[in-house]
Amino acid sequence: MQYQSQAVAKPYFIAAIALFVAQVLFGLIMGLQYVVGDFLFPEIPFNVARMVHTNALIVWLLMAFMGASYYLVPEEAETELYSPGLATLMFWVFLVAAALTVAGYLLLSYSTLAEVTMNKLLPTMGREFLEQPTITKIGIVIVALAFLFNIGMTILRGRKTVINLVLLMGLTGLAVFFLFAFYNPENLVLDKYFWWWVVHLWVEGVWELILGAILAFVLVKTTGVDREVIEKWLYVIIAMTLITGIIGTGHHYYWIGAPEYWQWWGSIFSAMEPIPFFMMTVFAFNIVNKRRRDHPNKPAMLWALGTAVMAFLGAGVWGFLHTLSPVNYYTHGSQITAAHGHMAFYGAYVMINITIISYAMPLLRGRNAANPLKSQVWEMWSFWLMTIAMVFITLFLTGAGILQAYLQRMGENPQPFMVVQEQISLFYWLREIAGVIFLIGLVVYIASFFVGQNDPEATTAS
Amino acid sequence: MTADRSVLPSNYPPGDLAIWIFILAELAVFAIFFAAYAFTRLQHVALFNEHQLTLDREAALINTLALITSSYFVVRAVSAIKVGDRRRCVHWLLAALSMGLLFLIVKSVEYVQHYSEGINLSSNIFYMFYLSLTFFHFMHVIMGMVILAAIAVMAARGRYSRQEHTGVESGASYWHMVDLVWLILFPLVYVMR
Amino acid sequence: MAQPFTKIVARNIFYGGTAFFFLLFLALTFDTMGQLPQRDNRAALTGELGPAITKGKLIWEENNCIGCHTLLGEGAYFAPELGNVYQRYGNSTDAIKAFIASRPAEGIPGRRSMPQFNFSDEELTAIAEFLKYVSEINTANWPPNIQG
Amino acid sequence: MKQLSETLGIRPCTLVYLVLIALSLTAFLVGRLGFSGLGVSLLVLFLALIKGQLVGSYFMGLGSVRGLWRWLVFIWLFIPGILIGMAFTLSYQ
Repeated sequence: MQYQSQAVAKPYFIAAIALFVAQVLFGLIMGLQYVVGDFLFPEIPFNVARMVHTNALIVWLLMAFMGASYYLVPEEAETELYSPGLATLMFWVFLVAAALTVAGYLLLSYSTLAEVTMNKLLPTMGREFLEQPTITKIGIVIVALAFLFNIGMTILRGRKTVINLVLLMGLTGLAVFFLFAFYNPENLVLDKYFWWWVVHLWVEGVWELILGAILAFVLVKTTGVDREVIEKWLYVIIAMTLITGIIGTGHHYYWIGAPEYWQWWGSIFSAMEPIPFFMMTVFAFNIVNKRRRDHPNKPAMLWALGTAVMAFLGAGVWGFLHTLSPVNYYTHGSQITAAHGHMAFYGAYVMINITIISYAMPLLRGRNAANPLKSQVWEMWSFWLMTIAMVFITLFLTGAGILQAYLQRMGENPQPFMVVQEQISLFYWLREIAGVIFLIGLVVYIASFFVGQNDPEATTAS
Repeated sequence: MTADRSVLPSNYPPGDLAIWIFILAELAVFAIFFAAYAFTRLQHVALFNEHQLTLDREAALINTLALITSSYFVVRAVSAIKVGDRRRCVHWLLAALSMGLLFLIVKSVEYVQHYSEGINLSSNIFYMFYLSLTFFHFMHVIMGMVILAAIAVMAARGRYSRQEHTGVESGASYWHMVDLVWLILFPLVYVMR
Repeated sequence: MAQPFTKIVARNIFYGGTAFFFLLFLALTFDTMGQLPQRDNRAALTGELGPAITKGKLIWEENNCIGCHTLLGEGAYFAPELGNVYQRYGNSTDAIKAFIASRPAEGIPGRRSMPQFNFSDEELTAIAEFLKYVSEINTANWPPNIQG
Repeated sequence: MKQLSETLGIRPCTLVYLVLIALSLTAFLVGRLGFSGLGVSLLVLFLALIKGQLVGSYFMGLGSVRGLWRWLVFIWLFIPGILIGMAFTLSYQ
């Protein structure tokens, strides 16, 4: 750690991992409800579990993005953070807001929560991923603005590297597009059309700038490859991302009432969306092969390469599987979508955040470069457990989805939704087992922070 | 050194690698669009043939000639900077830009005509393709002109020389790509039936 | 001689390409906004039942229906698609109302069950009218069949 | 000396330019005179591919490049060209 103020990143990372645990636990509850329909009913109905699952994901990813920014921006800018106090304050504001919101989900019925938070004044609740009460949304905007101000001022007064600029653009875009969460017209088609400006333009747009910047930072630090090389490829990759991804939004406009030309525009451009992910994979492996030194933090490197591969598989390949409109006609809103969602979020955003946590945490905990060997071994085990479990979750959901599309939408005698769900329950059981393995991986991951802490720090032979 | 390069085969195309990656991506999109046009037409031959006749072929011919000519002017601009003649380089670029402008004007007149007839992307599948392809290309002409204009300004300010003129070559390559796409688009959409 | 590849050109392509495609996206959005009135069944919103539909959408949102169901294919995949439920229930708002009102409060043993929301008749009507309005949006023939 | 080689360098491009103009006028006349039919369509397509190749080789300068880059425009023309040709041929079946 080169700057004192980088330390504010630590609570963000810890809270992020805690929320990650909550996310996975509620995921397991939902997974079980898929096959044991009355599990925890009516105490925790499926919709509540799902809200906690998805909202915890979003909040922990945002927390980790913020932690990553607080860690890497001062180091890149070569100056202390503009206001560490503000960063810490915002951490608590964000954490309390998130905790209160989750408590609201679990303790109150959703309609009561809507009433208590006066949703009727500015109705924004009850839309997928944007279930937070309006007041929480306003809180998110305030935290985001304070965060951007803090980061922006730091970058302004320090060295302006490409990594910092790309990160800042991504974070600014994140804040700007979130504003569409407040637009909720009574016209459902308009509602859905602009809802995607938050969701798609986040995950297939500006978030990828953040991903690219964090990945580039970790590669610069761990491989010692010339920054100039990494930065120009970063530009090319994010350029391709936005070139394909912005019009690629069209793949969400096929069946929600928008004009039918979106089927062509959306199909053509989103068919190209795997390209930037493929470039990222090739780029990451090339940089690692050209490394000038062997960094003692092996797990960080593993997570970085894992991100590049799994983002390509989850976002690129699994996205392409059902993005062409003639295919999507049968797979839209099926378990195929769930399969893609799981691997894409894990591969792109969960893994990049663990990458930066893996790189930064040993330094934040006062080590020179890396954890002791034993801790590293545990962490690498957790990598394989979680990643392989996620691959299987994805495969089982894909199997479920293919069968679902066939039985419910394509066969001779299309069958009702619930009848089909019964028939594919085997896949849901298998998915749940894979989910349990994922949880074990997560436990191993958390344990890796505690094992062998008194051992000497790992070093490389060179 | 410079002369060697024009005689001996080089390993790389003229211009910056980044612009070539961009060109590759653009060409891929257009290629998919062209194939999609051809195969969609297969299912609606009568409709495509009927509405193709409503297009203005004279305007398209003028535009074809304008783009080919501007491409040629850009070749002259590159060749001028290669011998270090900045002034002529700028003049050729301005000439190319004026041809680009001609294209934009002619195409805009066509669009105004369509608009007054109430034709839009949702009129039918032929107009969907016609408008999508030509408008996407239209935006590329604007983009190419912005690049050429930027290069002309930098050339005028003396940023390029006989030794270092990668920027001119990059812009030229992009502009030729815009021309190249139109060379296929024109017969495919306006002529072939 | 090596291929020139500079950060400045890469950066300019990023800025230029992003601006280009965002403008194109805005242009297509502009056209879409012009076309939506022919497709999105907005006449229903200004019609006699407009207030009921608006209220139905609010009830839909404030009970987090999207947390289990899909609507036009978007939402959770735990419970049936509702974009065409009006047609699936024989073009009857009453059938929709009856189904929602009859859910057992303690669920169905071993099976997925919709919670009992204790809606008033007026609220039930609002939801049913909202779902009817949704079912009349032009969705390019999606879903493929009545099962959703 | 260098001046001369550069002057020579432009001459093929000028020639190519004139050929491109001539081919464009041909394609236009085919449409204008109302010729139609599969043969005519494929001829127009073929002329367009030739034009594209000329632009690629001479204007873009790929003709004097070694390796895969040399074939970039050719491949780009070839694949859509085959597909378009196929689709038009099928439309006459």
